[in-house]
Amino acid sequence: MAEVIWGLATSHVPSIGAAMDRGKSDDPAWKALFDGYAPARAWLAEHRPDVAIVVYNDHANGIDLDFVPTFGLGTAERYDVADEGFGRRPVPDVVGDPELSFHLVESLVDDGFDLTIFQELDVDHGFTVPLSVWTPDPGDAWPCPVIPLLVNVIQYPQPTAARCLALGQALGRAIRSYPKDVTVGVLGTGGMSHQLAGTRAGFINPEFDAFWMEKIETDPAALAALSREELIRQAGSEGIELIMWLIMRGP
Amino acid sequence: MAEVIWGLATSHVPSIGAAMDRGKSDDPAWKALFDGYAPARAWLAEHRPDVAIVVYNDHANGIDLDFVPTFGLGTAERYDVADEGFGRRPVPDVVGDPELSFHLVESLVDDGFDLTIFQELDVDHGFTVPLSVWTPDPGDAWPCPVIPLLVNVIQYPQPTAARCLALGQALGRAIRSYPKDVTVGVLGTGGMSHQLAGTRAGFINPEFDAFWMEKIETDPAALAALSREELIRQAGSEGIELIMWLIMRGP
Amino acid sequence: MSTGSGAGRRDLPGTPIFDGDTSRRGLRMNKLFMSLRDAGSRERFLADEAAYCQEFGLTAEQEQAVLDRDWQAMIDLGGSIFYVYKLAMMDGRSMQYLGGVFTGMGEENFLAAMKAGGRRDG
Amino acid sequence: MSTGSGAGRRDLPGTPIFDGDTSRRGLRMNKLFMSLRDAGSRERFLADEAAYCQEFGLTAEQEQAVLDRDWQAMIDLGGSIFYVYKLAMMDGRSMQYLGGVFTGMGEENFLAAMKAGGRRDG
Ligand SMILES: [Fe+3]
Ligand SMILES: [Fe+3]
Repeated sequence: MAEVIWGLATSHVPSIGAAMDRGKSDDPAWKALFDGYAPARAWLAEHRPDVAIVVYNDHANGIDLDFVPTFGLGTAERYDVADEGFGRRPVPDVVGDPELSFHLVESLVDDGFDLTIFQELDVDHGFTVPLSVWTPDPGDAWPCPVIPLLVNVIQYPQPTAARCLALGQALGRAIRSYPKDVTVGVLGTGGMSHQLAGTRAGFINPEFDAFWMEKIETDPAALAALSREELIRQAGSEGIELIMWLIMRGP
Repeated sequence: MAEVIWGLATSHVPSIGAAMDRGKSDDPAWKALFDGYAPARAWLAEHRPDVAIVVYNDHANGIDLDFVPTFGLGTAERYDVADEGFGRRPVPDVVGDPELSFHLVESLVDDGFDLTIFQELDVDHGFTVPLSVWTPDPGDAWPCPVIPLLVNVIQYPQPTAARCLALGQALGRAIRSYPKDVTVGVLGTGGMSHQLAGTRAGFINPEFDAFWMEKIETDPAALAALSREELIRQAGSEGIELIMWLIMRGP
Repeated sequence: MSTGSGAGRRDLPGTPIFDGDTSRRGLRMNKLFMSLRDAGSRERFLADEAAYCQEFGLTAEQEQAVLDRDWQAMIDLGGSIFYVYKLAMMDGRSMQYLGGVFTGMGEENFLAAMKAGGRRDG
Repeated sequence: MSTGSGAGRRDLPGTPIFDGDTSRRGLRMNKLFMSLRDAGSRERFLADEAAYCQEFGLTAEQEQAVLDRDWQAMIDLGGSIFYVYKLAMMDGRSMQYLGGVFTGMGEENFLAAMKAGGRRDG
């Protein structure tokens, strides 16, 4: 039986990846951030899973707007790192785990989740930045195979927070019903409060972020009860991507 | 408030459309079929809705297998008729109803259905044959705007029959919560028992078809209880597309 | 029937199951078949079938199956019947012809069986 | 804020909502922006911006917004910020620059506000 050994969440802002790629982690502007990551990185280095799932969203790199899937799951053997318009990040392409993907698809579809299966997918900073946060120096390969779970957070209506938590719980059941004895890590990604456009651009809500950080640990159901409008009001139009943490938190 | 005024289901085998396009409806090989449709057509001509929803599946014409959405909903102003490889059918392109589409998406996503939104979509015989069955001589335009609801029936795992009925029920709620006073017709499509490949190709199960025809009217929950394997065993590997009738039956 | 399909994992004799695994194996080949909807592509394919197969990245086995019009092998190697049918259509073959191949009955007997109300199990 | 966005339908002041309606209006323009990930496309775009806009089927208003680098108009006319940003990147503009435009503060003040911990409501 497979087992979930950790769930973690982090912002995926592209500049974190760019800072690492340019060796600026120790620059004054960046040091505090990377120092903050240090304890988690040390702990993660001791707890390498056999396979990881990254819950993320694409930003106009892997898919366009012809179709907008609420939830997508990759089933490929590998996922190439996308060139987002300024050259691709100097990080390894991603090795997938199709066998676990097929199991997850079957289990989740049987459980009433209407996934879109991706047989081909290029992954962008939403996916690679969390991997870099976890593994600063991957060398030729990431520490283990990784499966992408895509979430629509950019086109309204996004899935509800409640639906995301329910998907996470079903994901936990799906993983635990996998017949192989493997360990699984789940990464939730997405920034905390932020907004990019409108007169409210630059909006940050530290009180809400602190509330979210506490509740994601102690009471995720309280977060799942927030409406889409409330999330946008409290966390900004892009901060709504926090709903992806609830999928990570489900298992 | 919008209102569902009918739900209907029919096979969408491409030869029905071809027979009509070639004026063969009165040929001995086809007459029985079209005579069978006559009462429904007469009734439908008296009950034209303001907008229709066609629940169907694509057959390698509108989408390919790079991604496989469990449920898709179109939000376009128009949907072109696909050229499936032998020239496009001489029938009108389809006018959509984006406003109702947006309402349905919001309502269904809030209700926990993980739709994939299609902003562009060419529709194939799975969509146009049911329209032709309904309206043999559309002239320049189909009788009303039509919204496509796409279902994955060709790649295993298909959505469960229970999930399809639940989607249909949610679709009914979504339609009834639309603030405009419009009438809606829902067409479910897909053949009854049939199988195209394997040593069991040509399989037909008249007993199961009769059972299905009775229960779709009197007891759809009994059909929703059938497993994917049971449906394939009883109706053949392509007959599983009957699950689309359950979405039509839900409202 | 086909050992290559997902059928073996389920108790569905004679019934190829186009599952995730099968779809992955057949992805490039199914893309090739879908491309044949377009007249220009059909022309290019017919002008040099092997080159066209290589352009789409088919495996050697898949390419051979396509060149040989080995319909059963195409299904076994990950073809979806709806996609494989695009190639058959281009060749002027009907679904009933394919049924004759898959069942081993031949087109004529298959058609006769269908006209008589279809085939039954067992 | 923008009357063109879905924001008006919800009580979210200063916050454009990229909803289905907005996405439909912006579809062609967002496709153009996404194409700029590719160096060859950026070259073609820069060689004749108007022709490139027409190739993608932009409306006259959208074309004008792109030619004028009217970032606010692009958002109002259906642009998704993640897509619009592809054009900004090509121009060597940062997200903070765009923030300066959208807020009317200018890049410098916007950056300063972000370094001070971000902006607040009201
Ligand atoms: Fe993001
Ligand atoms: Fe069909």
